[in-house]
Amino acid sequence: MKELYRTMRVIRRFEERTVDLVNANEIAGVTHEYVGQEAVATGVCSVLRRDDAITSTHRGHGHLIAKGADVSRMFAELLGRVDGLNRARGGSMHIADLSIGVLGANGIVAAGAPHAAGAAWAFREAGTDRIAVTFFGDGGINQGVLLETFNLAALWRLPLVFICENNGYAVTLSAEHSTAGSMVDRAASYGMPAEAVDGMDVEAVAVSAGRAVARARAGEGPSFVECRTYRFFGHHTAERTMKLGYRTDEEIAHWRERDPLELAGARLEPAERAAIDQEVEALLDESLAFARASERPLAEDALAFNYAALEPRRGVAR
Amino acid sequence: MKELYRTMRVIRRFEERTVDLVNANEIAGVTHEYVGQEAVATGVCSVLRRDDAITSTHRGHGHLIAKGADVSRMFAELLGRVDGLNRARGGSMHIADLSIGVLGANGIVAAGAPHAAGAAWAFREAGTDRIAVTFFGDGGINQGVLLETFNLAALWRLPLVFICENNGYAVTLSAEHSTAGSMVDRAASYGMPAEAVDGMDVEAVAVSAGRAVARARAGEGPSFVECRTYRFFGHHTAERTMKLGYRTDEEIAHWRERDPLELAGARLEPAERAAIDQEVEALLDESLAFARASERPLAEDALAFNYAALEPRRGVAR
Amino acid sequence: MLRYQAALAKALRDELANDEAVFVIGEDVRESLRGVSRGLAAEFGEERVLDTPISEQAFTGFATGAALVGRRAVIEFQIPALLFIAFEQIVDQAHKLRLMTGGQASVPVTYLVPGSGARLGLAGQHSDNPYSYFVHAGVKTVLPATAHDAYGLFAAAIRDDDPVVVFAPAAVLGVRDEVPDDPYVVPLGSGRIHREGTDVTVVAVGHLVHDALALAEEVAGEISVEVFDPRTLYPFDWELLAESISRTGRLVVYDDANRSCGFAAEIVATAAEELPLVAPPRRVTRADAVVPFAVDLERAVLPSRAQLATAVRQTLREEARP
Amino acid sequence: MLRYQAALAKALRDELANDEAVFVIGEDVRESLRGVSRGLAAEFGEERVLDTPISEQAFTGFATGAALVGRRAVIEFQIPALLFIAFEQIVDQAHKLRLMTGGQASVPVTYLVPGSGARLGLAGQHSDNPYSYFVHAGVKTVLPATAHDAYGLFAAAIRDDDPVVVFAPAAVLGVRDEVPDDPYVVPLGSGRIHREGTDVTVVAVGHLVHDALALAEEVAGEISVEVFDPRTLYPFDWELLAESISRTGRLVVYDDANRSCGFAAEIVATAAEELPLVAPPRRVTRADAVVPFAVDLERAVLPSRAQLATAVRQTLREEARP
Ligand SMILES: Cc1ncc(C[n+]2csc(CCOP(=O)(O)OP(=O)(O)O)c2C)c(N)n1
Ligand SMILES: Cc1ncc(C[n+]2csc(CCOP(=O)(O)OP(=O)(O)O)c2C)c(N)n1
Ligand SMILES: [Mg+2]
Ligand SMILES: [Mg+2]
Repeated sequence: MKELYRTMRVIRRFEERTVDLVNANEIAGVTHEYVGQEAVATGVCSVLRRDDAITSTHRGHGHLIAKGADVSRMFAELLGRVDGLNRARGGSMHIADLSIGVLGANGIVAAGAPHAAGAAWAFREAGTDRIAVTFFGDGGINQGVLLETFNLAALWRLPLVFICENNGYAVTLSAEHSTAGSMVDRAASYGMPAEAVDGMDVEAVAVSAGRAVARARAGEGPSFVECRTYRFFGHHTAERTMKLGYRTDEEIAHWRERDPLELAGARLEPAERAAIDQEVEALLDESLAFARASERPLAEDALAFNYAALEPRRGVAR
Repeated sequence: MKELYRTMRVIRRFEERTVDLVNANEIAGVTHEYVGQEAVATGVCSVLRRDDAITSTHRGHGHLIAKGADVSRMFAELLGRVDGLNRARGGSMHIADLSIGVLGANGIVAAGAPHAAGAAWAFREAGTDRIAVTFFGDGGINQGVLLETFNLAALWRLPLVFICENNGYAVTLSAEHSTAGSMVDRAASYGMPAEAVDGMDVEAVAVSAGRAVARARAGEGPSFVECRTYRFFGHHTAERTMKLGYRTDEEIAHWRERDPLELAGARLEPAERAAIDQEVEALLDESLAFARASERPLAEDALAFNYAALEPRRGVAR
Repeated sequence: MLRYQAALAKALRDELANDEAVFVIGEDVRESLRGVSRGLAAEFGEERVLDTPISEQAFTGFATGAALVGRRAVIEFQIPALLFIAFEQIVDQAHKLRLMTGGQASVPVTYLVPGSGARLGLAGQHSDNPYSYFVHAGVKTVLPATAHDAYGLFAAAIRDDDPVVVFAPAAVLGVRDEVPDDPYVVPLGSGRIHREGTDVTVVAVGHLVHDALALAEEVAGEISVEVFDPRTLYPFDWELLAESISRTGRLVVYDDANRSCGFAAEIVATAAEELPLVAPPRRVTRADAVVPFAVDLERAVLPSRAQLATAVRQTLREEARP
Repeated sequence: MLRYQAALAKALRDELANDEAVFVIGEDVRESLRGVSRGLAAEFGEERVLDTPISEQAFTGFATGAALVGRRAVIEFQIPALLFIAFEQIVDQAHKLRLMTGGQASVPVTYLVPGSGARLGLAGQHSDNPYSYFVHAGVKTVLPATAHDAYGLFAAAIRDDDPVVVFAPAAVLGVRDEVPDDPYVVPLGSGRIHREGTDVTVVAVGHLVHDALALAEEVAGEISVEVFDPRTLYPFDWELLAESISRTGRLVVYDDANRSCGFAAEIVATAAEELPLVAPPRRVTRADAVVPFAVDLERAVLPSRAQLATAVRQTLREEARP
């Protein structure tokens, strides 16, 4: 529990600091905050091994932290520095760490699902018991590529777990207005175990995900878990200026009462909790300092990493 | 019943003659025979009105005939003549007759499904009770675009009927090896009525489809019908030379015992049936003669019909 | 004076008012993140402004089907990459249906991409300028550079009976211009000379039109630059370009799309084949590279005014090859 | 002597034997309609030859995922149009992952399209030659013209650590050539001069290489035609073309893809910018048109040897413009 709380706390504070950095123009572009959904990434990744793989989304910071990514290098990535996980080439939407099995965040909804399926298959064919998890949102469940992947995974009994983070909205469209039938039924119709779980309760998530992971590891095929959760802030950092009216203050307040950090924090001794909070703050201070000290990449290297090798490289005179 | 048998007989003999024409090189390219599946198109279209819309597939001749297309102009299309339904621009895979609501055959599996959904929506918004039907195969049920269309149709309660022609195979891959779970469950999970029916029995198909069409027309939303059927010949006319081993002779013989024309023909008086057969032969003789007498299009018109209007048309000196 | 984005919004509103067949479909179009469809659901009814699930293939095909039976669809794609997901439904279905049905089918669908190109920090999957793919397919493709043209070309696209892709570059969404109150169209296929010149024709695309104008001003004492804005990439206004080149004899194309087989390649190729150039033409384009996240890296792969200046000077120094 | 198709099959077999990481995935690849993977499931096991449902987006992404964790995938696409469905997964995912991850990801996937282009009577959706889209995206793109090169380039593509699209034109699948028994590769990015000449360089693509050679033979008494086969469209062998043009000074590109923003546009554009041409270059390409069904109509939109002859003669009559 301490470990789970600690991870959630790192995610929460990482995101809050990230928003500050975006607002201060230290981070370019936009980021999609994970605040409110910490229990999902944390619960799921708590039952994974380092050598298992995940695919993440546009809202990916939480997944990376929970899978064990180095937050110093995450900050460095967001700040566009050479020590970033992606050497400043990816930024928030593409942040990845293949060394710990994070095959990629993704700017395209649900596009990572088949990658996880392919990795899961490769793990099994190699004779290992490694498994893969793919994260996606309630919006993602209406993407063709995901639905096709349900079929491939079930047909080939892949060691794969589908985690749907149902935070109620795809940008402004509510899950109700986007999804016919129930998500659990939809997944179950492919013949895989499917269930919904309270996505604000990290332990509940860990239990559900744990069952799914155990099945996958035992060669019993894929499973689907819908985690019911909520994002406390806008779709992305730019939404603040947009004044959109798709959610009521009451609804937000209602979900904030079930803040996953408060639910988990209440299960700790106050002193224990305070100590963790303090330790996390120190970690983030240090990480951010590391990131800020890291160099910016050189413009002359802008073409690096496009290819493993490309011969001949360019036009005649270029 | 006479009418149903007659339509099936037209389809059967149209297809048999078409194969001869392909083998004689009078028809270019390949065609996908509908032989064995006649009861599906016939049963479904028998409960449609002329002003309802359908989208068809690569295996589309039967759908067109059942929807009421002029077989003379169909033959003319396949022979590449100006009196063809598509003025010789489409051929077998794109044959269409918008005047009777055939929005298109399609060379791409399941790609017509969202077209039918859009048409169904437009019909409803116009305040009419016209409906749309989309045909697709067992292979099509694993295409993302179709699964997305299930969701749109159910979500928006479109007056749309999904007809899955499960003939057991997508080219060489059996439905068993392509589709996890049951097709009916998959469709039903979107919250629409879904059922399977004997696709060799034209009356059974008409009853199931009739229920679905009535629901759509009454504003009760989409339905799904899986028609269990079989194609008696290869995937397309070119398969004959390929010697593929994916089906056994026993399996083919087993299904041939349930030939939809024999099942329906047995319900007619022998004399009645013979008269229909004779009449159909005469119709096809005449139609083919019409088609053969039609002119070939002029090469100088090759660029016509690409655009409603395109100004300026081409490069400076061209 | 209207902002470009507001001009798009006005065109959409006017066309919805003008023709009951017109409807809008896309993700979040009721709330309207980009403002192009803001308020339209309230004004015209939710049945003419459809928020869809994240199902690009299906909703793109849905627009085709509605168009086949008499409606006129406007699809808003939230980001350019969504065109890749709907690619088959656009280039292989909507675009081909008229020919394949021998002229029976009409597919009046407009695909609006409000926010194409790079915007500092949006990285690999949100920075594409994918218009050249549609030019290659032969799909009508529009890329207005000013608010005035944005209004007129968007309206023309909606009224056109064929599929038309309209790209609104991210970098010009805020630019203001005079936009008449009364409805008007800018016909598809007509280019525009923003500034006349005698030494060299610069064909600049989208937001780069403004950049080319700035350069023309900068070098005015030294070089007389004609700034040519195609406005419609397909069909392209060859006549107008031929006239321009007959005056200047020199050509530089300034284009923020990938270089290989890009729009600039087409202009330079046709010019080399058919127009009376007195010196080799030049392209200033994006590198053939994925756009990296860090802003210095991003800038390095995008075409720049400095590169344009170099190319212009270079072409002026050169003569036709012997 | 092996047929082109058999050379592809041999390359696939040799690479499966050579490297356990290699696997094949696609529709009907076990029965193998095109013969490229016939017998391989029996030889190497079904777990290395995967028949998939009709789910192009998912199985293309599946290959990416397997590649990310160490496998090497070969995808067979039954028809070229399937690339449109998988477009996002290829140009926006597989292709971009290396850059977006800052070099962490390696995506060795080969996309084989055995039967690209028109084949009399396959009509609008089965006759595309969509390679220029991939060149624009910057994806490595290969188009062998002979059985020898088909073997060597397909093998090189499979061994390459990046995504590579291999187009096998329908019109050459049956053409025979000497193919050595022992494994070899033809390196990506190297062109080939099939016939030397001094008057004009014809860059011919895919099956048109054979057509260009036939024309060169026909006109040999009159004109000395050099026939240049790029073999790899991206990256292109500019060095070799520069050499060729330095000898001939004249260029005609003969390409069976849509004209606008097509591969021929890129060659002509770069040549016009950078190579010492003594006369305007020419393109002979497909029209920007959907391929119609009737064979006379189809022929009318495809590039022809007669058009090539005209273009060659035309370029010889012309001088560099004043
Ligand atoms: C395929 C695709 N369509 C649309 C978008 C634009 N977009 C980015 S995030 C998003 C909403 C995603 O909703 P959901 O899957 O529920 O994830 P959440 O943002 O709620 O975490 C949309 C529409 C995209 N990136 N990819
Ligand atoms: C999206 C797509 N993938 C693959 C193909 C190649 N192909 C043509 S028909 C076919 C099989 C279709 O099977 P099914 O949907 O069951 O229809 P059937 O042929 O049995 O009538 C395939 C794979 C295609 N045309 N479109
Ligand atoms: Mg969501
Ligand atoms: Mg089938």
